[in-house]
Amino acid sequence: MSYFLNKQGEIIIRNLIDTIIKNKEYLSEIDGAIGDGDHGINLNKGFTKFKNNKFNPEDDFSISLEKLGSVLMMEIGGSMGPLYGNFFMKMSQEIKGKEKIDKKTFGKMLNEGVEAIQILGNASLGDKTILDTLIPAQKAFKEAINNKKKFSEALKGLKEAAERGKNSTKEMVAKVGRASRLGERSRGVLDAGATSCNLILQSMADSIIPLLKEFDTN
Amino acid sequence: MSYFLNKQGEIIIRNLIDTIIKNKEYLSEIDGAIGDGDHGINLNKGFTKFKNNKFNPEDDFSISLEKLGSVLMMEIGGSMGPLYGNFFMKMSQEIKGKEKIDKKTFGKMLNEGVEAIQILGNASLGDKTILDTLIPAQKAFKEAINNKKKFSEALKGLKEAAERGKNSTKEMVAKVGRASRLGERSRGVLDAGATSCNLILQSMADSIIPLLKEFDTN
Amino acid sequence: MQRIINDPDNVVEDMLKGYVKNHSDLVSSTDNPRVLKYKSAPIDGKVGIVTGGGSGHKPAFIGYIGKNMVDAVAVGEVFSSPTAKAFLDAFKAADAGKGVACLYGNYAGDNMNVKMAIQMAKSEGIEVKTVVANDDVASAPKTEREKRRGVAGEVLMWKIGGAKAVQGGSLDEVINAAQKAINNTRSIGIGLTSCTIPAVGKPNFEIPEGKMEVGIGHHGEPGIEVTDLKSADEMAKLMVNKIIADLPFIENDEIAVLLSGLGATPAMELYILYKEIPDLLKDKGISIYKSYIGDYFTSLDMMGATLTFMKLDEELKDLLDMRANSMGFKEFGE
Amino acid sequence: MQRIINDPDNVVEDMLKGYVKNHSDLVSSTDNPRVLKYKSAPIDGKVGIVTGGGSGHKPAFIGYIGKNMVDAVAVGEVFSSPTAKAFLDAFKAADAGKGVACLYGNYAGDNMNVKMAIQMAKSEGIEVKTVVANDDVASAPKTEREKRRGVAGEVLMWKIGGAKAVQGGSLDEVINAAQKAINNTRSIGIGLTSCTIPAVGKPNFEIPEGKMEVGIGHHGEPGIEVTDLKSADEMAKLMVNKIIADLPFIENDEIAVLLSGLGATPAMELYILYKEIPDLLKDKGISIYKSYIGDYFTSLDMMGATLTFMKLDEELKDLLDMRANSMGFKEFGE
Ligand SMILES: Nc1ncnc2c1ncn2[C@@H]1O[C@H](COP(=O)(O)OP(=O)(O)O)[C@@H](O)[C@H]1O
Ligand SMILES: Nc1ncnc2c1ncn2[C@@H]1O[C@H](COP(=O)(O)OP(=O)(O)O)[C@@H](O)[C@H]1O
Ligand SMILES: [Mg+2]
Ligand SMILES: [Mg+2]
Ligand SMILES: [Mg+2]
Ligand SMILES: [Mg+2]
Repeated sequence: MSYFLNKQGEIIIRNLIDTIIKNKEYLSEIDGAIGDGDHGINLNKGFTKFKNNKFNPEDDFSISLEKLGSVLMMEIGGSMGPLYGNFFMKMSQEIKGKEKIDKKTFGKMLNEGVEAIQILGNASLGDKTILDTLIPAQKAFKEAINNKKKFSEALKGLKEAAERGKNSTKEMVAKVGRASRLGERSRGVLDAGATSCNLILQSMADSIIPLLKEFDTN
Repeated sequence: MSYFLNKQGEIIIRNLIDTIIKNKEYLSEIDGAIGDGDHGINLNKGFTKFKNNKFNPEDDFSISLEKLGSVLMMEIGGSMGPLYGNFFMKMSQEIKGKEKIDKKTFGKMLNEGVEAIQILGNASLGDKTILDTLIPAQKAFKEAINNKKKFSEALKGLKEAAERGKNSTKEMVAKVGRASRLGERSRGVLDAGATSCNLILQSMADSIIPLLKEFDTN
Repeated sequence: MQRIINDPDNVVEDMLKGYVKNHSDLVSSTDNPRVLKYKSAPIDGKVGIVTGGGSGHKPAFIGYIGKNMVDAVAVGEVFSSPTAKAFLDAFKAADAGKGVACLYGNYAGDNMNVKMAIQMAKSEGIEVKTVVANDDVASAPKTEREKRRGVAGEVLMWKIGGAKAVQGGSLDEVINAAQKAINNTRSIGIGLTSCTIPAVGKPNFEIPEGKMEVGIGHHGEPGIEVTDLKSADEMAKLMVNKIIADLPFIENDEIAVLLSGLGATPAMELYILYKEIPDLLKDKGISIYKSYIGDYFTSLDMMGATLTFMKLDEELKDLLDMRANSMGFKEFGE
Repeated sequence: MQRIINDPDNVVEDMLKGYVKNHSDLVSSTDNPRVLKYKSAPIDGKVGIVTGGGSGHKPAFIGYIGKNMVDAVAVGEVFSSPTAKAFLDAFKAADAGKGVACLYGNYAGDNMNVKMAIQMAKSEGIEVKTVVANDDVASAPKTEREKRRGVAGEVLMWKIGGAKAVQGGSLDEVINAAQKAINNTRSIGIGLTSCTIPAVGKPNFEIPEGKMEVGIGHHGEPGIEVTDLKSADEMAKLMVNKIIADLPFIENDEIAVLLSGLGATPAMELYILYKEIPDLLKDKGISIYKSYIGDYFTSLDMMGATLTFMKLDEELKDLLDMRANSMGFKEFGE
């Protein structure tokens, strides 16, 4: 059974921070097409605040996720603050105090995170939001482990589904958030939140997969 | 010595009213180029009010001029109300109670009217205002009678000078009123007030000249 | 973008600095730069009144901090909800031990951040209850009132809630009064132009010249329809009819009227829009107890207006009569 | 032109109707549809305070009718002086036998119509004296102060004159106080956009995108210069420097500050503009006794602001402290 260790969180978190900071402009550009062009700025503000004031390389994955979530939730405001904030905090709670994180645990983390966003944001699949990346990714991961796929395989499935999910938002009409103002005119461009969510999931999976090798007995 | 009678005022006033009403659109159009496009509307409002509420065909020239001036002065507001209002009222005062109006008297009427506008409006020749029609017309009339020209000849001189004066505003830069905002850009179009003033003087002269014939012994 | 700003990313900070400097007789800053409070808050024995929301709606929200109105406000970025921490700190600034009434609008971000803040306040022993304004009839059908946005009716909710608190009402009594106020309140907006978030630098959306958007939201949320620009009298009629049909307001009702500009509307035009409203109401047997006209709840530099009616009973009249002193709501005493 | 109006030629009538309907607690109409008066005017034993001017400057002029301010106002067409008759009728509406102080701006049409009206009032036995506001430093050099226009400083002139009259001042005392107020007052405006007279339907003039006009007048009268659009802080500095150099305001002066939007300026931006002003003054040793921020004197839908300083002495402070209640100037009592 593969797993990675809670105490290996540093590298996952570092990569995640780098990903957001690196894509700040790109995400804002996407948001600019049908939103107000600040999605990258908003996320960058939160992740940078976390990096500079709260991030401790000694912290395990759970504690870092909790701190990250708390900074986003408390200090970013808007909708993204509480949505991503809750997402990370709820994922953290699932692994609090655990030594090892296996595919079943990771699946639960995902479930908790997705549920938090759904409860808080009240959006549905197809509304052109982060959920259009998140729900297919979560589903793909779940199916993979139901089909007894290895952790790393399941993560690859998640990656593919997230990418597909993100791309699917291009043809959607926005139903919630700022872009819903545009109705039909919101069609034809990617959703900014779905794009950032895909980046987050890709980065996490890419960080975790190499960690799994070390313990892979399957 | 030619003259016309104070009691012959009706026809002069009627023609004056008709002239303003007929030229309402034209005057507003000129004002629109460098002003706010209401000069014709403003004058039309005043002359129509006078026509409907105050004009009595029995009134002599002096009384009609006073009533017209008073309506303009009291009820039109802006700058044109008091300027044209005073103009007509001061002209009226000069002939109050007089039976005959000869060229000397008419010259005094003009002087009084022009002076009233100058005192009240504080503008000078060349400022692109009604004075650029009025002052040359007044001067031409004065010179003509100084040169012993007949009343009708003097009125013809006034007409020519008024027309020339009006046209001279085309190349002027506005110094007072709304159009002064434009500076150099006010050059190249006629001044609305100078145009209405020309119409007023032309109408008056054209009405008076045929009246003079009847009494012309010169 | 012809605007009076410094760094477009700092408009909220800059505005708050200017605001505190000018209104030091009314407000003070707090440890949280995104929270302002009434200088006398927390007031012993009084339920605290808190609100908050995105910036760009001046006088809302900080303009209602003051005597007999709001005790503390959480301030967000332009058109973006304040943080949960700002709401939490506003609760703390307002709480005198009698609990806090958080009276706010029904926007996704605000709902989430208030929810988080309340959880945290609870763990710190502060009791917070909420009323969520949903007066905008254009934002959802009547059968889904819980989805409707809060617009200028919030101002009347704050006034009523604030007055009830000053009268010594318990937290539940304050909440009930504010809830009654908003239950009795309906609004509708008409937008004639878009508005520009300074940090974005281009108009948020578009309304073509010669058109107007009926039912537009305070951030440009889509309305019911885009029609040809109507005369002021026709706009008044349209707005009155949409509002009174919804509650519905009926014969013999007494109401408060609030007509607010959206930011770039000359005051002259608000009075022109108001002209027909008393007569339209009279025709339906509805009488105006009080009317307020001005910029009460705006959307940056949007051109347009919102109309709000609140149906009054004796309690609401009594509460409405309590004079308030804030930047947005100033009432002269004898 | 995206505006809330009916017939563009009737905006003034329509506005007045709406105004009277909403402010019936403060104003009444008179026999002259272009004259509004304070509902309690004429007030026994008090000098009457009258002003007037073109429309489109709301709250000016009718917005200052009320308790302890203006008794009657002559109302003109948009950006056009009221008639002499309107001024005359306003004098009549305000006169309680103690004479009338006509406190107005220095515009050609107003000067002429007031002059005519005073002549007529005299023949009816009403004594009228005038103070002509000339606070706009940008409108003529200091050596020709008599040519300068009156702008937002007029509001402070009305407040001071109104207070003096309520204190029981004689006509000469009221005139002296108002004259002192305006002698001590300096203003400057910055325009960022043009404005559109509804009946004209196109912008009155043009300010190119990215530019601003320093010293612009209330009707778009040309300013001192058109420069690149500056930051709010730089605008504040420029305005403060122009004003204080003119009187000049000097160390240890105590002043009142009035920062007014020009009609389409979001309130947020007025506070941003204000932010640096107290510090700039402090640097010169000048202290702020009171500051007022809002739409006090506007120019239809123009974007921009005017800044006004009034140097205070004990008399002016005392008069400024008298609370007024009007639409434009509302002060809360305890
Ligand atoms: N209720 C919601 N549930 C999930 N995602 C949402 C919701 N509302 C908005 N979003 C996401 O938020 C993104 C915009 O985020 P951001 O630009 O940071 O905030 P804002 O819209 O306030 O400027 C959208 O692209 C969308 O994916
Ligand atoms: N001080 C003045 N003296 C003489 N004529 C003037 C003066 N000011 C303005 N005018 C005249 O007034 C005319 C404009 O009149 P009108 O359009 O009726 O008024 P407004 O400018 O108020 O719209 C100008 O064309 C000019 O001839
Ligand atoms: Mg945003
Ligand atoms: Mg955004
Ligand atoms: Mg005009
Ligand atoms: Mg004109």
